[in-house]
Amino acid sequence: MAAAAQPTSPNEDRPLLQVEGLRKHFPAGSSRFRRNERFIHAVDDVNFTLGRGESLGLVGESGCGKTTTGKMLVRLIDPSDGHVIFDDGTGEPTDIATLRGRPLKEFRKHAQMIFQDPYESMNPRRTIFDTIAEPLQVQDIGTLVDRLDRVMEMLALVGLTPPRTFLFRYPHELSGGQRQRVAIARALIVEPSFVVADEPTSMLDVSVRTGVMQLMADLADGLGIGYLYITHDLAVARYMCSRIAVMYLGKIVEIGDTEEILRSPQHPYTQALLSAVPVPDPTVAREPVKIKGGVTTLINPPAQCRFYPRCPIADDYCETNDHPPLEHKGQEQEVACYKA
Amino acid sequence: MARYLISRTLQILLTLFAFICIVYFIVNAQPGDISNVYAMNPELPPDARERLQNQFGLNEPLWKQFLVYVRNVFTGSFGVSFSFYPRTVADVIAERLPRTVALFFTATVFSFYLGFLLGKIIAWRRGGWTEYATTIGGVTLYTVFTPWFALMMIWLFAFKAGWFPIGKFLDPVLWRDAPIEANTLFGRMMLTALALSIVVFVVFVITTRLRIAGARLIQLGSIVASVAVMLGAWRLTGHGHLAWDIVKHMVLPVLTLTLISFAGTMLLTRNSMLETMREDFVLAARAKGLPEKAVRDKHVARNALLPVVTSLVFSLAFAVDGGVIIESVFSWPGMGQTLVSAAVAEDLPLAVGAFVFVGIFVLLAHLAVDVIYVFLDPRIRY
Amino acid sequence: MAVDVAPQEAAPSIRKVRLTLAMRSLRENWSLFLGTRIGVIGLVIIIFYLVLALAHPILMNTVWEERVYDPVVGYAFDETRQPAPPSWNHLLGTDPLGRDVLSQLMHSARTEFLLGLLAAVVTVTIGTTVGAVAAYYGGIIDTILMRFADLMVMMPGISILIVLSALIGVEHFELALIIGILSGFGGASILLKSQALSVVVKPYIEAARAAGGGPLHIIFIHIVPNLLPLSFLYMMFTVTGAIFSEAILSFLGLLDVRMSWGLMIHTTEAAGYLLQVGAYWWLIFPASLSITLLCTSFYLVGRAMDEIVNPRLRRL
Amino acid sequence: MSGYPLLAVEDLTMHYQTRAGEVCAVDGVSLSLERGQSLGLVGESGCGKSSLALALLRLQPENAQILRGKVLLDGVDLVSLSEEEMRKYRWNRIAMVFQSAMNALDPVYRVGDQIIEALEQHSNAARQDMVERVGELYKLVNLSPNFIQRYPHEYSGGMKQRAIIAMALACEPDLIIADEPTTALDVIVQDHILREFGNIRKELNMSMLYISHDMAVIAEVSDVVAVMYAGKIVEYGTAEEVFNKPIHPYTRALMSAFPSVTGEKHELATLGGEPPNPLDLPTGCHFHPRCPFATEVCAEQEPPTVRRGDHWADCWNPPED
Repeated sequence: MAAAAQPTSPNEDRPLLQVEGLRKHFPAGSSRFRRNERFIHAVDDVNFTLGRGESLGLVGESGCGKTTTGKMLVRLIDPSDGHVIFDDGTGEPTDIATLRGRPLKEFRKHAQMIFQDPYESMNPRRTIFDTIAEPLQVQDIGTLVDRLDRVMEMLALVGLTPPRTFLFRYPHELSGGQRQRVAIARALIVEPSFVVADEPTSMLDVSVRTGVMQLMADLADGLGIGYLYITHDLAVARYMCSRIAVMYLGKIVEIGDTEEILRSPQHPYTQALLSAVPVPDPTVAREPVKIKGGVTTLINPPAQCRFYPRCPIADDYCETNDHPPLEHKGQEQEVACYKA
Repeated sequence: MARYLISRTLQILLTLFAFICIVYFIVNAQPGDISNVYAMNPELPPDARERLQNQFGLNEPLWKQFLVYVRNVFTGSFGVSFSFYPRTVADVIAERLPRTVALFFTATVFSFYLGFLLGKIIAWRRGGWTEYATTIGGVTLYTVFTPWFALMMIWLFAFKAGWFPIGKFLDPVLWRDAPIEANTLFGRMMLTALALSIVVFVVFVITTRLRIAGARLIQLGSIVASVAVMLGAWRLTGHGHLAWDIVKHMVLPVLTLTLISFAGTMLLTRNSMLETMREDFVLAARAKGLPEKAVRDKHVARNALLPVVTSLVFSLAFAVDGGVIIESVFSWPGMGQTLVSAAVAEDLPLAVGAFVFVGIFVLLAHLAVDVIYVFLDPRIRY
Repeated sequence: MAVDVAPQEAAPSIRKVRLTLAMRSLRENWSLFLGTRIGVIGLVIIIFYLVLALAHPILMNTVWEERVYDPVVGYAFDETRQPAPPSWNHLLGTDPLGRDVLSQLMHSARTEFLLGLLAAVVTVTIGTTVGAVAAYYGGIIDTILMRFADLMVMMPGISILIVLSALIGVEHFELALIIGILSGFGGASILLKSQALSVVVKPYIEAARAAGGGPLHIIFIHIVPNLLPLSFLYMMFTVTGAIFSEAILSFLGLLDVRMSWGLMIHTTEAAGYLLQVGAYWWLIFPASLSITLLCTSFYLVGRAMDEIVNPRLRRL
Repeated sequence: MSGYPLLAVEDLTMHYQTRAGEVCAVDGVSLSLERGQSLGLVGESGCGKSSLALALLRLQPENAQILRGKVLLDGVDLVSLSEEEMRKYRWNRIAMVFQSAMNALDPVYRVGDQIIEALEQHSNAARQDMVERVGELYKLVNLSPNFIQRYPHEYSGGMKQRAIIAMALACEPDLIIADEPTTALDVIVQDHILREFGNIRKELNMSMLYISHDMAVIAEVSDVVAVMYAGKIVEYGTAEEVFNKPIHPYTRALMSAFPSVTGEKHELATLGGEPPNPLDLPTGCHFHPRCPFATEVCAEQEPPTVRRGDHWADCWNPPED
């Protein structure tokens, strides 16, 4: 890459990404005639860090704001508030939350995204070559031949061999698993330092899913890429991520080492989420899930704990106080709950 | 609902204003001074020219002319017609607008009904020869050169067969000593038709809501009864034969207009049906054991109706255009014929006035379609 | 950057692959098109008129004598009475002014094609651009463009053309432009925008943004190519509309044109032969049928393309 | 009791006619299901499990055709019934819970009316009784009766799924076919619905054919499991046997490819290759190109059935018992 690596960076121990107070409020039900006062608090004061080469799982139910968070990190959505300090050790640390114009385009070489739906994340009218080479093309990297070579390399890397036979096929001629491999190749062709993967395997069949998961894990190890792995499936997060963060209605309610959280979940929501996962063993009878009702609204939510309306252990204190802050509960585990 | 209607009406008014601006722009953006066309028309006596100049503020600066023009539009004064001098444009339009409304409304209802019915059938029998024949026939009628087609209709049904009069609004011989103005009578006829449709509508709504057995029979009976009452009432007034004369003049234009426009609805219904048939709720309806006819009519057609009504909005302008041509070929003295003859005779005030009213007419039809749509789609709540 | 030898080798080969791919998809669509039947009927009619249009200048330069067969100023000296019924010299007879009807018909066919094509290209260029831009940017740009489109759609097209042509002299070229602009900013942009909207929400647009693609890249590389099938389809309907409008206007005698199918009927009407359908059929039928057939054929081709382009209408 | 199993499918074969060629979606499937039992049908997308479900109700799309085989419900062959007679079986005897509840309700009618519509088809009860019945059903699936008079778009995803289940229960069918009913739902909602559905089913002693791609869900809801691959049932047995002692390599691959949240973190096995192209199925055993145990004979001849009691699988190289 063009930017010369500083031999001795003063920020050597800085994490790759430091997310501080990240928020996104969408206006709800806009109207042309009235001023808008209702907002969906899709992401509300989210803080976490992502180390170089580390993979962090962002887990939660649909609509909890995990995808919005991910898209803000690669600036597909502009944050309403907060900072995202990016430092890959090769340049000055920058706050990407407010980047615009050229620096933003430059930043896009360092951050990529893999999307959930392998069927819709590729333009059906462009060949695999065009799709994978697009980041190089728009960033104006290399000649056509260079790009061709790079694309072939990437195809081989993601296990689509022989690469030549895939170059000029259209997405519809590929299966879901193959397409997701193409998406991975496309994301990695600019050698990014981190990748947001938005449920990359949830639409794949079980028999090809593990292959794609394996590939992503191997590439992360081999290339030292940091992942933000978004998923609703705790089991997948367990295999892909060393740390996980559980989100509920725009807030992180628990974050920490994966095995530690799975072994002893502290937040009642994490506990419910874990106990709701079906077990592939007909002889096991799971405990019933304790929490009640469905997900409540995100429109101008009250200051109290977001989980309060569904919480099985909440009391008056939870009702009258603000949403609890994240506090250390275990070695590596932080929980946002007064009662845990 | 009320709020939706108000906001929609405001939007329509705004559109109307923009429309009027565009008309003004068109009239003024041409080479040469428009005031000359208005004021120097040789058919105009000098005193009328004087009045016209004052009314349009032709001696004033441009922005004032525009304001005067807008005021004139909203007060309905478009000046004096050259070709109908000394009648005012407003007067001519007031006489002719109802005739167009009647023609257009009847034809739209017929063509929509016919189109929807046929579209439903050809969608259900996709691929057969019926479908190809109906599609090609429909498309041909839809894209036929309208004046020629109208002419053929006249030639066939009026000229050769002699079933209908050749054109015009009424038979002058019959009306020579008529005790009543044609327009007054026509107004009454329209009122009767309105009353009739309200009665039938109410009966339909009540019988469907109550879910009583034999609803079909009651509906049919009520239609027959109210038509009979209406005919009897007209007989008693003694103007029955005059009304019949107008009706006879109306049949051929309505028929022609229906034939040239039904295919639009038909083809759209077909596509919309084919798309709806893939929905899961159609499969669910079949799984529930519903007979095919119920699946088609209650679920597929009902949902397919929504996009058809939406695009009715698009086709309204088209239908009005068709009406313009049909009117002028049949010499039906409505807005369309007025527009064409004014344009040919370079009667500018009348042409602009007629055009503005045609525009307003389309806008109001839009509003009506919007209201209907709210009733059809429960997902829309305002 | 130094240009080395390799790109010159690779570039043509990539281009060749792309060409092959394009040909393949064209062939696939062609076979689908042949399967629709109604499209084939339309295409045959279009080709027929295309041949007529192309044959006219050839005939005028070889067999047909100009002072007899010129569609506008010619005169059939060999006929004693005008309009003359069809004969060997004048296959479709002559008009009330002694001009050869077949020559007029063929000459007009060319004008109609040019008019339709120009109007359609203008429409689709405007419609595709407006649609893509409105869908991509959204917000205030979208609102303004779409309100304007609503306004255009509500305009009764023929009526506005009638008023316009009464006010200013309109010829074929201007007419094509006006029709193109009216329907381009109106129906075409609404339709193409709604299609573009379904493209804009696709993840591959986000993927292109994540790759660093700017608005121009996304609009012209991703959105517009996905609109082209629909644009092409809409072109067919615009051709129908343009030919139809021209015919109506010249039938009413409102256009400043020297010859067209509509004008042929206008001439017939002016001379008072319009209701003598049986006796003077050659004055009425050739032009009217040509208008109808050509309009219908383009419309049928459009319908057939709709069956191919719209995945929800595809057969299983 | 007639002595027949409630549902017996014998050698059912269904083909699709597509432009690209003929697809054999259901290939000689035989199954049987006792009253009150629940059968889990597991397989990946495109393996033909949904086609099989539709074929049971004879609701296959126009381009599909049942070539041979029988669907016996209480001994009556549904395949040979006339369309008119078949209608009486639909919903009344076999009801279905659809994959996408979001789209299975007609958006322009109130949900209550859509349930009544199903009741009207199969009974002559007074309207008032039907309205009451809808109220009972709503109570059964834990939906507020206020929602009876509302339109589908006013329901949330989980509520729609409950409404669909209420609709399926309306005529008290003998068999409910549930085609991935919770796939689109979040785990907590899925858990609630699976539990309630299970309880109601046991209470009313209904049979169920549960279709899913999720081994874990299948393990939770079914007594008997059938594994489908490329249009064929490759393994069949009680849930415990299939999960504890799987025979077919495909079943085994599926199990070890499944990540779990509980217990030790085991290494995930990766199954090579891609699901087969239905237009161009491999010869012999359809699974052989992806099978780690494949031998020459697998590519040439259809595999024999290996029986271990009621548990069987089609395989040339089954593991030692």
